[in-house]
Amino acid sequence: MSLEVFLLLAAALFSVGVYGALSQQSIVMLMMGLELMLNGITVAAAAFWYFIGPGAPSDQVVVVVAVVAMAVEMAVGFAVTTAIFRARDVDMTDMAADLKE
Amino acid sequence: MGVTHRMLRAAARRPHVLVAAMPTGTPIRLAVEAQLRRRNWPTAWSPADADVLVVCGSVPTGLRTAVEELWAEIPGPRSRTCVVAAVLAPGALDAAKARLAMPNQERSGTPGRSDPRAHATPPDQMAAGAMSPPGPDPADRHLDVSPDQDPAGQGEAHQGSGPDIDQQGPEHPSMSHGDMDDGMSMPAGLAMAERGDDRDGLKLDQLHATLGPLLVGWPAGLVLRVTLQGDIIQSARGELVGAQGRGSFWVEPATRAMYGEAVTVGEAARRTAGCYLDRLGRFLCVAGWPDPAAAARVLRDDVLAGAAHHEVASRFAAVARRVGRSRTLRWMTTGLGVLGAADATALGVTGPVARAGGDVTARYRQWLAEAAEMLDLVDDPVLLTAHGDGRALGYLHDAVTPPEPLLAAIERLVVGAEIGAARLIVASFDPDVDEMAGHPASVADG
Amino acid sequence: MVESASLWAVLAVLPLLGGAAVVAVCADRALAARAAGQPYGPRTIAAGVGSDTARLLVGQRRTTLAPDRLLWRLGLIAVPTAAVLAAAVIPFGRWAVDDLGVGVVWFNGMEIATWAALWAAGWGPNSVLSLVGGYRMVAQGLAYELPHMFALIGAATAAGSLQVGTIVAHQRHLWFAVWMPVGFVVYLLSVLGFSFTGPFDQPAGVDVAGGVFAEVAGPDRLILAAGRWLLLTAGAAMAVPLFLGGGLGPVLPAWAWSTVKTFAVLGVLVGVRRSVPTVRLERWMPVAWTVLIPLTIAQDLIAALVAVSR
Amino acid sequence: MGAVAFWVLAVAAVACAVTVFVVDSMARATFALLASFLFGAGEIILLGLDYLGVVIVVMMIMEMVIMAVFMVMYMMNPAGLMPMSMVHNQRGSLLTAGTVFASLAAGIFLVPWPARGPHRPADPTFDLGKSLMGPHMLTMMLLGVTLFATMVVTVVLASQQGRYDRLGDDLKGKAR
Repeated sequence: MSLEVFLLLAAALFSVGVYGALSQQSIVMLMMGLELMLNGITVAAAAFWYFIGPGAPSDQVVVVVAVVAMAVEMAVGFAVTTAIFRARDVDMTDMAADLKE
Repeated sequence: MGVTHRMLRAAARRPHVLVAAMPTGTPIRLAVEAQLRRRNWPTAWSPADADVLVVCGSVPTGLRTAVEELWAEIPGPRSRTCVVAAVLAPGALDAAKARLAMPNQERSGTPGRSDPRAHATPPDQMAAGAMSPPGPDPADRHLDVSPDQDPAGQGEAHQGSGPDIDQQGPEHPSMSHGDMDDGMSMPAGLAMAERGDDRDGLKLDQLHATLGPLLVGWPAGLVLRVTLQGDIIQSARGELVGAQGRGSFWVEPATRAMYGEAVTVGEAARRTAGCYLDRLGRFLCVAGWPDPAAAARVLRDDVLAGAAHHEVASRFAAVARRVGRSRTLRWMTTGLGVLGAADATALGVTGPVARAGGDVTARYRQWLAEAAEMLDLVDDPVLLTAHGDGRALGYLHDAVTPPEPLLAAIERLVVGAEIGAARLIVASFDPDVDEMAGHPASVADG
Repeated sequence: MVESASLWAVLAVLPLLGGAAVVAVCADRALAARAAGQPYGPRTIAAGVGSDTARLLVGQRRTTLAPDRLLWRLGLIAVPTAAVLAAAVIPFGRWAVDDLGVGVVWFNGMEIATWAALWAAGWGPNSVLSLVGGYRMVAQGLAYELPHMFALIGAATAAGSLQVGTIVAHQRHLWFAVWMPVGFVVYLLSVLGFSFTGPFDQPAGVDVAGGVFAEVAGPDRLILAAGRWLLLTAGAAMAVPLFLGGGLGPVLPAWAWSTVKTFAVLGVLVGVRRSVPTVRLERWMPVAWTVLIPLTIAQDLIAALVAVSR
Repeated sequence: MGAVAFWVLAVAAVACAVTVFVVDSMARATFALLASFLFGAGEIILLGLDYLGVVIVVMMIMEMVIMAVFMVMYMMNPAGLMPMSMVHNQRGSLLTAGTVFASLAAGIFLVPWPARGPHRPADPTFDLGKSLMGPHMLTMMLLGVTLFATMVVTVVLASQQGRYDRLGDDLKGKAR
């Protein structure tokens, strides 16, 4: 185990998340991509804490912030989806964009 | 073989029984329930948990489909029996148990059925048989799966697919004759859901489901077709199936008296008290309170068997106190299914529901009060004749009232209720199909 | 105080937990039989449990149209698994499988796993009643979870540790149940909640023909039913170190005290289960959020003040 | 032992992450995402951060169950019974993701990380708590405020009714 392999794992999770966030039409699926990106960030922060940080808890705080960010992102995401769904009856980003016109 | 055989024997020692109550089968159901209690056989809540299907009473045309579907959903080893008279209950149960212990019984399907494989096909998507799907014919439902295909194989075919009950449009064509090539390919014969307005303005998916006619604690012969969004009922259409116009078991002594037979007040009161206790038992069962429900059933059987007033009065008082004073039960039922006296009159509702004139709480308390009054009369030797005290006769007679107005009230009150609340509302009305006036048996065939 | 036993102790968890669960099942059935006027001697009850187990073992599994078999099975198996994993941090007298530094959070996590498990178990069979049962578990979880967490936090705050062994050690003089009664009661309620038992059995309610149980038969049903009782037992066992001083007590050895207290809590829970009708979630949710949450927060505040002043 | 655990968890985490966007069924996608998080949490526990690992387990199970509920509610075809494609710009996305991964990987191996070597403080949970209540108090407060704001905003966004609608027009009615 070394810092590099942990970061590689984090990068892989992040990249899969990027793919999801870019490719998915459904808002909910898109949020799954975002969550995966944050998952990568938590793993990276934990690895930094273990291998680099001189016992400083800052990296742990980053993990906490990432977890909170996930919760907030999900809550806001669902609220927005609900609002759009009610108003426009769609749950797709493309259609939501079309509605602007 | 030895171990399997012994396990089957051990398993069959205490089979779980699914009781399918038919209209006009009330005395048979009571006999079966008493037998089950004596034998210490548990009752099942759904076909998945059942070993033995006991049909109480002859099956009217309108319920044949539902019974067959229920049977098809029971996993093996299993056996079924139809009890057509109360005295036959012990023998029928014995026979059903004996069949259950036979090795390989479940592999050969039901004795006496022409096509055993029909039972090996996976049951339909609707739960519990109780929720019998509104499709026209149960056989059609199995057309999607060829009988030669075993259940596991069917699962392979849909590997990677998940369920979605929200999307079952029961009216989809593939339900009525498996024409899968019709339009879009519907996986597993399930259609996409329709959508409809809901209370949050979200227009979510709708599901058309059927409550009854064979649910635990459900009034025999009542079918409630509901549109669900989530577990909220958006609309309900009821139907009373299997009426034969013979009159309810619960008012039979009073009816005989009206025809001039010599019937004592005690006999009629006994029957009426039994009616309230039976209702209470089923209501408490639906309310998730099995112990007082069991106590009410024991009491009911004792009262109907002719126990003297002093034998049952204190036990009834204990049950009534426990149920009547339960804060939790009151908390769960207050404000549920409110039918005021004026509304009751407008709908033509009579009997205990009208006298209670309120919510579910008011109704079960009304039963408790009236059951107590009736229990005071059980030893009354005075003859009850049509020429006697007319008021008393009417009173003894109207614990069970014509079910159509009750059904109308149910249809109105369950809208907006969650399934659990709706079950309580239905149990608190408890329409009795047998009191449907002068309906020929053919009405039922819907 | 509490030692982490070596890993072989994992093997002891299931028999111990299972044994206690079987006793609880028997007690429950005896109460039911008594109410129905049936014989309820120990032999009758034990024979009933035995034949019920046999029939589930030889019974066929059930299949439905277009099930999500993977999630269904995973959900069913996850229920007993979560119970056993949760029990890993519970000290039995002086031993626990692993007295984790974050034992309380671990227990909480395993208990929450039952939400996912039951939702999947309800979703799997593609059936109305089952799915309603699964959704009810999620709603129930949302109702009991916050009060439950605050109750756990109360015990952890008072001991200044998330480690179960340390929490026990802090009750040397006075049980937390004595001066944190609100937390204790709320904890017991949430045990009934996460084991979908007793008044909180709507996910498996009779009104939906057994809910998550509606479509499971044979060995699957045995797994789910066993998981339910194991969860109840694990919850009861965890109440002992959290609020009742764990294995602390005079005369008897620690393991005996743990056993006695666990059975006492189990007895109370089974008694409540039999004597209260089902609590419907639409009525329970407002109470849980508007009454229990403030109460437990106030309880935590007191715990914090006590911990700080010490 | 540790290395084996790392690789098993890592492969499982990435495999589940990919599965999220492969399966048709929304329920399975959600549970695959949950599995990915659980394996990620396993890695974090492997690094000695027990508390954070278990907290991620707790949080993610709750989040994903709620997510599953919303998925089923809003998606047209939540069970994936009817195969349909719900992606746009798949090529570009794949390309972007690949580029991101390549550049991150390059960075990981090119950056000369300070080699302090692995270390474990006695009680990382205690460290975290102390820093959140001490030097990082501001972060903690911000998180708190953010969460509170989120609650308010989401309720306002998602709710159709005003605050008093449930009371009816006369403001006297009882909540449903």
